[in-house]
Amino acid sequence: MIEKLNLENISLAVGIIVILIGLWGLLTQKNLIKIVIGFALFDTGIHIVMVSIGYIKGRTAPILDSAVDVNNASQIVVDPIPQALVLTAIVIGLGITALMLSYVLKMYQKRKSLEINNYKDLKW
Amino acid sequence: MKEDFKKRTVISPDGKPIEIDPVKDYFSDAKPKVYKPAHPVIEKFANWARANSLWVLGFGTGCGAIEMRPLMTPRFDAYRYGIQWRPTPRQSSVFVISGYLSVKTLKRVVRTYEQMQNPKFVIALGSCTINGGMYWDSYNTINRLDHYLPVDVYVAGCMPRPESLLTGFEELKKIIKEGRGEGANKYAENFDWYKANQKKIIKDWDMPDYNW
Amino acid sequence: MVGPIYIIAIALGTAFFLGFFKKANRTFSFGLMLLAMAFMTFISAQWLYAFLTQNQETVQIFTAGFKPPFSISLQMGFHESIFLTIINVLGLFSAIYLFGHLRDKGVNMMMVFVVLFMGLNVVVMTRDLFNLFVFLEISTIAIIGLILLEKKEDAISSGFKYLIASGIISGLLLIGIIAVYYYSESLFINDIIASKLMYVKGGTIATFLILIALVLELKPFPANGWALDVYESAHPGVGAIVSSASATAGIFILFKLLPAFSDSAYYIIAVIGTLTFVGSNLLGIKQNKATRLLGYSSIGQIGLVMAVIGLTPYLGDKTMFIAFGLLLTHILAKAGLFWLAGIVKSKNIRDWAVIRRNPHLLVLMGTFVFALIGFPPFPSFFAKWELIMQLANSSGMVWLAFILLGSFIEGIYMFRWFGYAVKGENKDLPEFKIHWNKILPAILFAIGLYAFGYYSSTLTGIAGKFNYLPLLFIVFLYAIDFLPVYIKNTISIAGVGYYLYTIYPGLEEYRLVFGLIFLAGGMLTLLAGYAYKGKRQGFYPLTIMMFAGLLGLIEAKTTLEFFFAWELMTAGSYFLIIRGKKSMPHALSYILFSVGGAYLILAGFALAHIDQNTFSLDILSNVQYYAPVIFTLLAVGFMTKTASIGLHIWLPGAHAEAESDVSPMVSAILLKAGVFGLIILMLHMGFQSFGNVDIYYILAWIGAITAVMGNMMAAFQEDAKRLLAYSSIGFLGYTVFGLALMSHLGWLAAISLSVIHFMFKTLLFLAIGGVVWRVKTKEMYKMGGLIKKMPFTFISVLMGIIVISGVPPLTGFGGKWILYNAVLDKGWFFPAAAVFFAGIIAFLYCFRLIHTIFLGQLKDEHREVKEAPFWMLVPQYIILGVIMLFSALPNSLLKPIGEILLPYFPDGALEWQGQLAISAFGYWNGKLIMFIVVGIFVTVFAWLWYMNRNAQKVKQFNIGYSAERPSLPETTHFAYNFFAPYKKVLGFLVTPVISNFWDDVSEGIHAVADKIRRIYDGNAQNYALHIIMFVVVFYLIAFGGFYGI
Amino acid sequence: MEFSIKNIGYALLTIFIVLNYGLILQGIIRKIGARVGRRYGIRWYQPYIDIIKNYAKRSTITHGVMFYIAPVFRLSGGIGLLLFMPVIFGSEIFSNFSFAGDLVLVLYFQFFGILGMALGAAESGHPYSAIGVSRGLSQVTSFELPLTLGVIAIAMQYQTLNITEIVAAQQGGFLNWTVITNPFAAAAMLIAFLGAMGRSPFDVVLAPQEIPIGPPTEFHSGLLGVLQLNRAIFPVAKLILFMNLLFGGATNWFELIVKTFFIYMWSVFVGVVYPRFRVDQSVRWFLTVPLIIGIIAIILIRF
Repeated sequence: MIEKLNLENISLAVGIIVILIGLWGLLTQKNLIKIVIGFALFDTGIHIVMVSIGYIKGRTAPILDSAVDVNNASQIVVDPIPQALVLTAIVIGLGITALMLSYVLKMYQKRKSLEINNYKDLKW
Repeated sequence: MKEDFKKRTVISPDGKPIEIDPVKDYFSDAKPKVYKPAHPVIEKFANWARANSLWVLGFGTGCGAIEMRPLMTPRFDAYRYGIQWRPTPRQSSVFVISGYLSVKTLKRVVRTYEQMQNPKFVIALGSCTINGGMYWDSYNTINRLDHYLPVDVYVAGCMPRPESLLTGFEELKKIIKEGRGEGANKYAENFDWYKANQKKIIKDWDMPDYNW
Repeated sequence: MVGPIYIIAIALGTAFFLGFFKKANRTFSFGLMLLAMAFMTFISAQWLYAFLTQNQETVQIFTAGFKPPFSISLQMGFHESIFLTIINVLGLFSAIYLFGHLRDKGVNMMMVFVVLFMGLNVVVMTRDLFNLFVFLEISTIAIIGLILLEKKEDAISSGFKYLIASGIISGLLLIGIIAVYYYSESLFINDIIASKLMYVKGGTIATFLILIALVLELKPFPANGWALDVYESAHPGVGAIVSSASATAGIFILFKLLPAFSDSAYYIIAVIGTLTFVGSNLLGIKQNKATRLLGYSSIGQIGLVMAVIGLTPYLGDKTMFIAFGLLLTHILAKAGLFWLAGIVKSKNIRDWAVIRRNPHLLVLMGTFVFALIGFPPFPSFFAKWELIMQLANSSGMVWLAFILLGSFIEGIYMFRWFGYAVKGENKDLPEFKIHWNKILPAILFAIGLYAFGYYSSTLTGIAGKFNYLPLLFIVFLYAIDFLPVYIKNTISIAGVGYYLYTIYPGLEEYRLVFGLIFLAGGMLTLLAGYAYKGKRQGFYPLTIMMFAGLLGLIEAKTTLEFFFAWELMTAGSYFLIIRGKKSMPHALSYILFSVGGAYLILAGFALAHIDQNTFSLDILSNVQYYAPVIFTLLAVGFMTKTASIGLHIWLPGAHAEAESDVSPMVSAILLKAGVFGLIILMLHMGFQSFGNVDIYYILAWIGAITAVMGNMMAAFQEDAKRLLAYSSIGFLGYTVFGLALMSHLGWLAAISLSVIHFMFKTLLFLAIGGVVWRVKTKEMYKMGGLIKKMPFTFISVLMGIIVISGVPPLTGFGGKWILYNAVLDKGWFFPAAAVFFAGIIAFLYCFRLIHTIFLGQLKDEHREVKEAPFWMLVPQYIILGVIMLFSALPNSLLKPIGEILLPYFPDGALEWQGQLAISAFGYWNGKLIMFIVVGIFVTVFAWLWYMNRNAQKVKQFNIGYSAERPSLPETTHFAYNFFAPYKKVLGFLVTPVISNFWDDVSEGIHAVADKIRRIYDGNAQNYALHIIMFVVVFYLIAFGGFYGI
Repeated sequence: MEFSIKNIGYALLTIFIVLNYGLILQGIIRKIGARVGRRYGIRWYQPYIDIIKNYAKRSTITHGVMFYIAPVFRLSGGIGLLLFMPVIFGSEIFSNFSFAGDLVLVLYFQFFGILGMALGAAESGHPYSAIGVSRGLSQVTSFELPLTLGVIAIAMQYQTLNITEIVAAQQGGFLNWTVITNPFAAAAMLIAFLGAMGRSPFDVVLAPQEIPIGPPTEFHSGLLGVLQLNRAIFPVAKLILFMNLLFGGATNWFELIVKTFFIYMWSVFVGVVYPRFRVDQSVRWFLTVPLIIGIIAIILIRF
């Protein structure tokens, strides 16, 4: 049990917990802003999960600088691809969050309400 | 009822208005015709058949109607004399008018009589048809039937018993056999006179002159 | 050749460049954008062309100079090129369609638009999983951006729902991607496929996540509420893009990644797809907002395509054909419908009646609707055909059933909608304007549907065999629709006549009989068309469509051709029926029964096709499995057309409300198609039984009960045309009974009755049609005494009813006589007694028909009515001539039919001695009877006439009326509820049990749909919850049952 | 057999005999009815006089062509029915045109007159005519069902629809008559026969006072005369049909007269005993008891 409790697993668990918190917020909060925050948390959790999956025990960040020698970089850095992916994902997540917020803004402008239950005109 | 016989305008399916004059459009306005008897030999035979096949239309205008029914019963049994009852004027040859005629019923009697086919015979039953009887000065009955229709046989009495009626039928048979039963032709020949008399009594004349 | 990478380059460049034109000339910006879209289209089309014609190899494009997995790679293969072309063409036309919109909203929207299509292009081409994710997100963001830029309130709230939903989905996808990467250590799709992840521990869940995310992108039922809201509220142009372009890309992703999943993924996809197809369509039937309706339909159609992909194991190498056929139809038709929705601007489907102000729009709408349902000649027809055939062939019966069910339900709301458009009340509705840029794409897409339909038919191999000449004739008639009636009528008659002339030598046996009924009958009834004035827009193409279908049936050599023709005929007759005045609900029930019947026929053909390598109709005589089931399916299918009891409720309304000369077409001619189908079926399949139960005995009873009930209903009708319609039901009952006897005489009776029914029903419907034409009412009790106004029509009706009632000497008696002999031969006395009882009941309605209309009292309004139009009388009298001929010389009709039947039923044929027919039981000499009867009649008449030559003619009120006189013709005409005492006794038989049953079924379905659709309560969070629950449920199903582990 | 000019002569002879027999039968039956009612009743030759009288009427009116043609239809129907049957078994002369068609022809030809009469009656425009026709047709349809069942049973029994052969099969003593050999079919048909004869209790069609004799209410003079001729011929034709089917036919006129008289008496007996049924009552009745008997007849013949 204890040996499982290493860094990657902890971060993985944290990531999943953050995802769940985010989902909880997304599904239960009635305030549009809070929903967006929930989504942001959900997104962040996913990023954490991604990073922790790419982690290889005892290695360093995949940044070629003085600490990492180019020649043996592949032995001492963690897998760089998840990191790259996360960066992209963060950008996209940002985009979506921004779009959400602009939507919230528009919605508020139109109806002066942040209550999600007020936006149920379309149904069935 | 009466409104139904006034002129009216209806819209045809094409949307055009049409004038309807019910009395003219729905009733034939032809005059009655005089039908000459056929060759005497044939006519004699025909008259024999007519006399022995008296199809009676009973018109129960007055109290006399009650005297007609017993003729069908076992007691009087008029069938054995070739007298039978028909429910429609079209098929009847003898018109039995049983009693006084009010102005209202006269109209019906005239109409019915005219709907019967030539040759046709009329038996007038009871004194009222002869001179009005006890109603002779009534405001609402006619006095003498043969001013309005050609009557072949009058059966007097108030009321005459069924036996008298049977006698009347026998009399009628004799008349027919002798070729004197030409009431229908007489009516046609003197049509204007009869109509004038009828119209004198019937004020609201709202039918064609001759009811085919 | 321009490299595919330039698509991205151009799109990005244009988007970037457009930014400089912020405030400048918007039209110019739009032109630039359009140019970019056109160039993108050109590139993809060019590749497609290369793949199609020049044996082009699939090309891999590597970016940044590395090979995968170290770089992102794009692939341009045959499938990619097809999808790209579709997407880009759609983009191009969407852009054209949105011209005004984009120009008004400005450059920002144009940029987003271009980016959207760039995203979709990359999604199709990329071979890198993460890149796929990125561009999927980009296109999603772009769509949501488009919605946002519209600045409409409800659109915005729906966009927000979309955002939430797509956020969750992309989260799932992202986790899936990283997990896949974790196990396969590559993002290159080819590597992932090669690594066979699902067999690696933990890899299953990774692929499951990807799979479920991709499926969720396709808006599966019921996790799709957000999509519906978007469809409903977005600009229809955007809706078209979401429905068509995004969905196309989504399908392609699924298709692309399919090899990466385990085989059981197929199963999951198929289940979800089918569930979506049925579920979404079911919920759609309660919908009355057009765009949302289209949303339901879109989701359903994509579900169907998904199902097809999932059913690959069943479909084998036909999958691509089927999927493309369905997808292409969906894209073209759905985009077209969304665009029409943008033009018409009516929210409620009831208000779509406004579309008829421009009939050509209606033609477009009809094209799209019929394409969606899968009518010929559209690609979906061929795709559905192959789908069903393959499913049956590989024992996918449950799938088959559900897919047909879903299609049927879709038909319900689609045809209802179309019905409102064709027949709804269109006064007081707002005007709409048509801009060329809005209508052009829809027209081109409609043309595309036809073109691809033809192309599909060449792929299935019937193009060469099927006769497209009539279809071209339809197009020609549509083109000359502006001409006056008499020209078009002449051309139509000439066309039908010419066709009859050309095919006549090739027709044999019963095909000849029915060919003559269909085509010669068609020409006859068309003659009545000369009575019409003006243009009669749309009538002739539709009529010819029906006749084209009918003659297709005659010419069909294969099941596919037969079904093609069957559907064509159904469509044509539907249009003809819906032309009638109050025929909207009746046309709907007609088309639904027809479509339902057609699906049964389809299923029957499919089952018959199992283990047979040809589509020839002969496969029916060589059925390998399920023979009784096939027989039942086909028989029930055909009996929807013969309107047998239980399936008849569409008929009375449809025939009664149709136009005067359409009624004979749909009644006298069209119903024979069902008889023809039954004949083919019975000839090929022979005796069938379920265990000990002889199906034919059941059929005989069905025929008998149909006959009794049809005639009984007819006797109690007040509406003349309805009466005739019920009479048709009854008469077809005799025919079905005769066929069910399966003996020489039974068939002789059935086929000769079919011919006779054609004649007298044409006669009567035309005659009554002529009366209705003049008096403008169908209620019999409102007519009366018309004999004096319409003596010629009266004579036709008189002859017609004498034929119906089977009284000698006219030809109807022949049918009765043969039927008697056939029954004695066969021994099924109880159904036979019912049939003869029905024959007697026919007297009731026959008399009523002629009495209430022609005899009795003439009404005020009809005093100046004229005889029916000359051209209505012409066909009637031609038929009368034929009837008299057949009556006097019965062997001229019966002998050839008997000879046709000899090869099939050699025993029990009639022996002919001149006109004397001798059977095992009796004999009958039609000519002699005719002479004797006419002789007696003429003698008596002459004598009576001599006797009464001087009769006084009187008028209608000169009747002995109990010393009174009639007052009004209305109160003197005994007509209403004519058989009141009869009704008192037997009225319980005609309580509309069957109509009520179908009403209840329909109401039940609607109620269920209404209940279920309440889950779409409009709350974004609930929608999100649906998605999560969907994932959980499918996770449980997948890992609890059959997926991988 | 081929048609030859002789046949016309034979046919006229048959019609003549049957007409006279029919008229006398009518008179006698009415006389019998009167005697049941304790009257003397009409003279036996009264029907002759009535017909002569009607032809001797001088005037006629017409409501239109169909009104005129109806009696023609009616009489043609009666004469045709008669001529399509073999009247005397074994006699070429009195088999008339039975070679033109079989039992089915005879069954359906009955309707020729009914239909024509209904049309003519309706043409008169009289509502009572139409009411009468409505009643008549309702009744016809209902008794036709047991009749059909009976006919099918008989045709099955003798394996033929040829009336001559059916009669031939019944020769050789009354034990061979259908009424003995196939009692249920005979019962069903004889009950239907009551309806076909239109006597009480099934005579509401012609209710004299309620709807003045129904369909023919407007007919008169010569037109009525034609109908009267038919009323003499048509019942006899029907009697001959039932005689042929159920009672072994007749080999000479005497046998025919005896048999048909007693068959007629069956309906007369019922008629003088039972009061009138309303139409709905008679329809209901025909579709219960006789129908069940008919079904039993079929079941018996089938198994």
